[in-house]
Amino acid sequence: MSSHAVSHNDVIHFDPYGKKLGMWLFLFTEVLLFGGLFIVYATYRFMNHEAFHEGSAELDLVIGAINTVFLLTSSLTVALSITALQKGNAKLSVNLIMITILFAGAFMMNKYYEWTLKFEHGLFPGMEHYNQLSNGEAQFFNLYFLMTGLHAIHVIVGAIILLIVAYHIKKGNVTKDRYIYLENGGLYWHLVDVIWIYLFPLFYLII
Amino acid sequence: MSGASNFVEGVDLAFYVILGISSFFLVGITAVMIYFVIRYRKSKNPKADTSITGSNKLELIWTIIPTILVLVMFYYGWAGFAPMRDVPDDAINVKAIARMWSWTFEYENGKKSDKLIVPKGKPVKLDLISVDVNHALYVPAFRIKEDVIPGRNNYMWFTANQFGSYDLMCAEYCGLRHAYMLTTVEVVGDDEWVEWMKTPEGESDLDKVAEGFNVIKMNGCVACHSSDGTKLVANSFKDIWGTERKVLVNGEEQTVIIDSEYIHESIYDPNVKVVVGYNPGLMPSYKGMLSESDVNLIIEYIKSLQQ
Amino acid sequence: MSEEHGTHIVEYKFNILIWIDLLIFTLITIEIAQFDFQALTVVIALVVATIKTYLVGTYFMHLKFENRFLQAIVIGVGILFFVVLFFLFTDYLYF
Amino acid sequence: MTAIPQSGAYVNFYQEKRGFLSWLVTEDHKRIALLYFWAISVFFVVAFILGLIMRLELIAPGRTLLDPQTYNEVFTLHGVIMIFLFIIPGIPAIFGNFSLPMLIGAPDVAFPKLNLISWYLYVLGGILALSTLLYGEGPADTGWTFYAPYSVKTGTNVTVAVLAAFVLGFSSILTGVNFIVTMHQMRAPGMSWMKMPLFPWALYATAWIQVLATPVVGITLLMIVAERTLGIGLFDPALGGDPVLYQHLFWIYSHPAVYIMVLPAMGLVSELLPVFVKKSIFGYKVIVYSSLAIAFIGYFVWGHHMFTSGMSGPARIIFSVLTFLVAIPSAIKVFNWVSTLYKGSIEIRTPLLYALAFIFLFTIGGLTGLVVGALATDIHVHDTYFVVGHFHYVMFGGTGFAFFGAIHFYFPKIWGRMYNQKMANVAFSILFVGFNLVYFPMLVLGMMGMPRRYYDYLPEFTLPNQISTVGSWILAIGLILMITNLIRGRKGPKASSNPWGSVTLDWTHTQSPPTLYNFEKTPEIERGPYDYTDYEAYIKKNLQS
Repeated sequence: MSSHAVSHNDVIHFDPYGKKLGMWLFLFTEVLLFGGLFIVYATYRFMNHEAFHEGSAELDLVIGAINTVFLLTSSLTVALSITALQKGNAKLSVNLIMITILFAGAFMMNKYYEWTLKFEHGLFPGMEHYNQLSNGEAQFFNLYFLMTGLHAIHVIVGAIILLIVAYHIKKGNVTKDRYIYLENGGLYWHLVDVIWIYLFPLFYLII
Repeated sequence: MSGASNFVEGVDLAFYVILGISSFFLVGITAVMIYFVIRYRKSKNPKADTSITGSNKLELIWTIIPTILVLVMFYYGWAGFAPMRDVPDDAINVKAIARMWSWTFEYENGKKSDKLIVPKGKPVKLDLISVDVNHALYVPAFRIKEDVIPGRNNYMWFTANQFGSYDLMCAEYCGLRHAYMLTTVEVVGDDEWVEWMKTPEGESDLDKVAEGFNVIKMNGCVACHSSDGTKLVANSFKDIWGTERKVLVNGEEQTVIIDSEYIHESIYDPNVKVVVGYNPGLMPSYKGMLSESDVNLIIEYIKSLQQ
Repeated sequence: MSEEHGTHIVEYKFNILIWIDLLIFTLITIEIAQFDFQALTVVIALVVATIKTYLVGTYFMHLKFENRFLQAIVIGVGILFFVVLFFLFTDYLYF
Repeated sequence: MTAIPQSGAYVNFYQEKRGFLSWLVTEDHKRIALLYFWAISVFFVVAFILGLIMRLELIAPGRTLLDPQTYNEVFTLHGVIMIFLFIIPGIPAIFGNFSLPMLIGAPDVAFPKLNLISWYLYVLGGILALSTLLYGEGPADTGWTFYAPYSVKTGTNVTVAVLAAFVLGFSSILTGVNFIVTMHQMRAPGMSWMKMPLFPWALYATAWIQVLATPVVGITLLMIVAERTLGIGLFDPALGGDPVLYQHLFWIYSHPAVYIMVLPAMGLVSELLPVFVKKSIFGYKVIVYSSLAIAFIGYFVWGHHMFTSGMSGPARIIFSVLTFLVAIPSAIKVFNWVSTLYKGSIEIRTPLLYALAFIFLFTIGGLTGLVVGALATDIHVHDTYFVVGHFHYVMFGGTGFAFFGAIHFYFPKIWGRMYNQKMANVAFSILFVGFNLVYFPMLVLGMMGMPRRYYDYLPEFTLPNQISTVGSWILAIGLILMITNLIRGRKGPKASSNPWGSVTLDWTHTQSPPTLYNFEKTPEIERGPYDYTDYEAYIKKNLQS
């Protein structure tokens, strides 16, 4: 980038551990971003015990469970794609990422279907059924839409990140010896999974 | 007992302890700092003693002593505060209702007032109720303050120890007229209080004014009509009662007096007589939205803005 | 500096094993939720979720093969969050 | 050893590339620091003027200048700009960016591109915040705390203001991430953690708070946006929300944020003192640990902002105790700073004056903090002018004065020139006097019982308000004097590469202004950061070898 004798790459060394540390720090902010919502959830659940119970009953456990399996499996394929790249099998690595993204797509389809059902039942804020809910139950659905919505945004972002990484693996920028970008993409994806691991029982299971 | 309320002593003691210790440290630190700067200035001490890099003993001393001191301060702070949450069983219950931007006090027998009237020497418990946003009830002379939060049943109590009238303010920012959300606590004799409680009191004029203001606030009137003479999109309410205005009726100028009749007409049929210089069609009709009595309250409010 | 840090390769098989564990725990948590353990329901669900998180973090996210510092801050952040929640609930529990 | 040519034989970071565009795409930490410097300075002046307007309105009871709605918008905007656009980014983004890599012997920060992105986010946030002036019902009138449910109900542009704060939060987080990784990975060979200078240490503690606290307020502000746009009741009690929960969430960030604001200033003071005392800072390790302790304990004291909110008894007691505990590391720092002066060879120059003023003003700020930390006294002064006085002593008297001190200290490094030092001292004296005249009466007003955020006040509060307003004019004169002196200083006499005789890497191993990657050769660390034994020989050796 500089025509000067000392170029950027001479001075600033490529530092995979630094990049990984940076990624983890960023994940912490993501954890605490959701953390704020978990705090709100905990408080309102504490205040509206029964209503959350009723709200939870309205969610479809099967859809939630399928989505959990989708995300867990996509986490697996990302982990496998890192192993593949580390072993020098770039092609397999890309294919595994593509499978991950397919699962992300399936997750989003499922989510879309689930939200559509809620819309049809008029459970979105401002809709007819929602307006008849008790305050506590409305609070449950507020949090349901906010938290799964924010999570869905993260799924999309994660998929885009992985897609970019796959492109760079194909181009040969991310390789066996330089796989930190894939690892970081993977870290992000696993975080998305971890958050769902908590969202699932908190919304669908606690009867 | 000294002080206007039963809490003054405890709170002020905490103030003295904390401010006393603080002043001592502030003066000490500053004096030592200035002394060092003068004593060890370059012209007098050209070579610094670079062997000094710290002292574990000193660090230990100035960790332990401040720790003890802050715990002492905490104790006095807690001691002055603890009784504030401990309401005596025989306290008189009063509901303090806060709204943007006025106070109403409702007594056990249903009597309401816009000033808090309490007997001297008797504990009074206030149940804090907000009908809109956060407020805080603050009586500086009594050293008491507690937020009035909608949806939460906060409370506070005190015993007034001296006759007199004390300022009661809102201390939590609550919007446009936050600074005007003032009233007083009147501490009266026991007999006087009992007597006052017995007399059924019609709503005072002040109450009507406050309610009138509430009406114009709740219906959005304030967005266009100021109360302080500022010309917004419409006439200010200030100083208009009883004055003459030129209005346009079907394109012809007429002169009207701002009276009850004109205000009624302007609210229910706003575009018939528009004051010269203002655009017609901006104000919607409030027919069906504001009752006759609402309009009368507004009139009371407008009257109150007369200099 | 090269990729000396964390070149540990987690084998395919091992990853799949972890995945199977995760599925089993998912099944467990769903099954358990059918019974009503009163206040314990939430606790059990969260414990299972935390075990799953532990698996994902340790193996999928390679924390097991990272240095002490990274492991420590990850755990630290988890603890921090729960301490915050604890202090918050000193308000709500005793209200 | 690296040679530092004194003549123009080297290419400094200004000359490396030229043109306006080269600044907008730069990844050089020093240029980004300057980009921040100009942007932040502009916002500071804007918010300062808003403060003057408020003081003018309060010169007498009744209406003086503004109508109440405008006044409410002015104090909100003053708070939002000062907090989110000046104090939080001020020292880390300008002086942290500029000198952190140099202080640890690194060519740049770990993620230069990310650094530039942070700046763009900052500018975006700033523009969003100011844009609220232009449309709808005007800027937010909620106070910078955006307390629900008022912030949900008011018709003003709260949504955009809150989004601005959200964007600025992310700018802050990214800077924090960047700094932590930089300090972990890029310290020069030989610089162990315990040889790292104290300003980087303070930034390190700060960065952790930025990373771990900011997202909480981020999501809270997004909830306000959701509540306003979707009409749901997350915090509105009418719909089942709890306004106090909003306060909890807000202060879980915003109290640690107070330490984001003041820790870097403390680091700067620790950096400045040894230079002008010519001996090591007293108790280096203790200062390091106290920074970390403040960052850690500071995370759990947020409840003291809510002593009157109807919090439960145990919560009030726990938060009060923790608040007192967090005061101790700050006290320890003050004692160590004062002890640093002992048996020094003190040269009284402008940056030192600001550092000493910091110690004095921060001490007042800290001690008045004890009053608001104790339960009984807080009940009386909470939400009064006492609090306003207290935090201005910490934020302006502390951080602000450290900021000014840092400008005067790094001026020759940044621009390679020297300002008029006599004039700088005069400006300092006026600022110091003006400052105390503005804010000390506020402490008195608070004790008398005047609540804050009051457009109008009862007649008994008139005198202190008038003194305060007059003080604000003196403060303004001092500020104008300081700024003009600095602007003229850019055309002042050339400064040598180490005019203060400092022994830290940023002065000994680089030129003024530095080259693009700071050091010709990565410096090797042989001595502690504040080792002033035979410092003249040490500096000379580096100059010549």
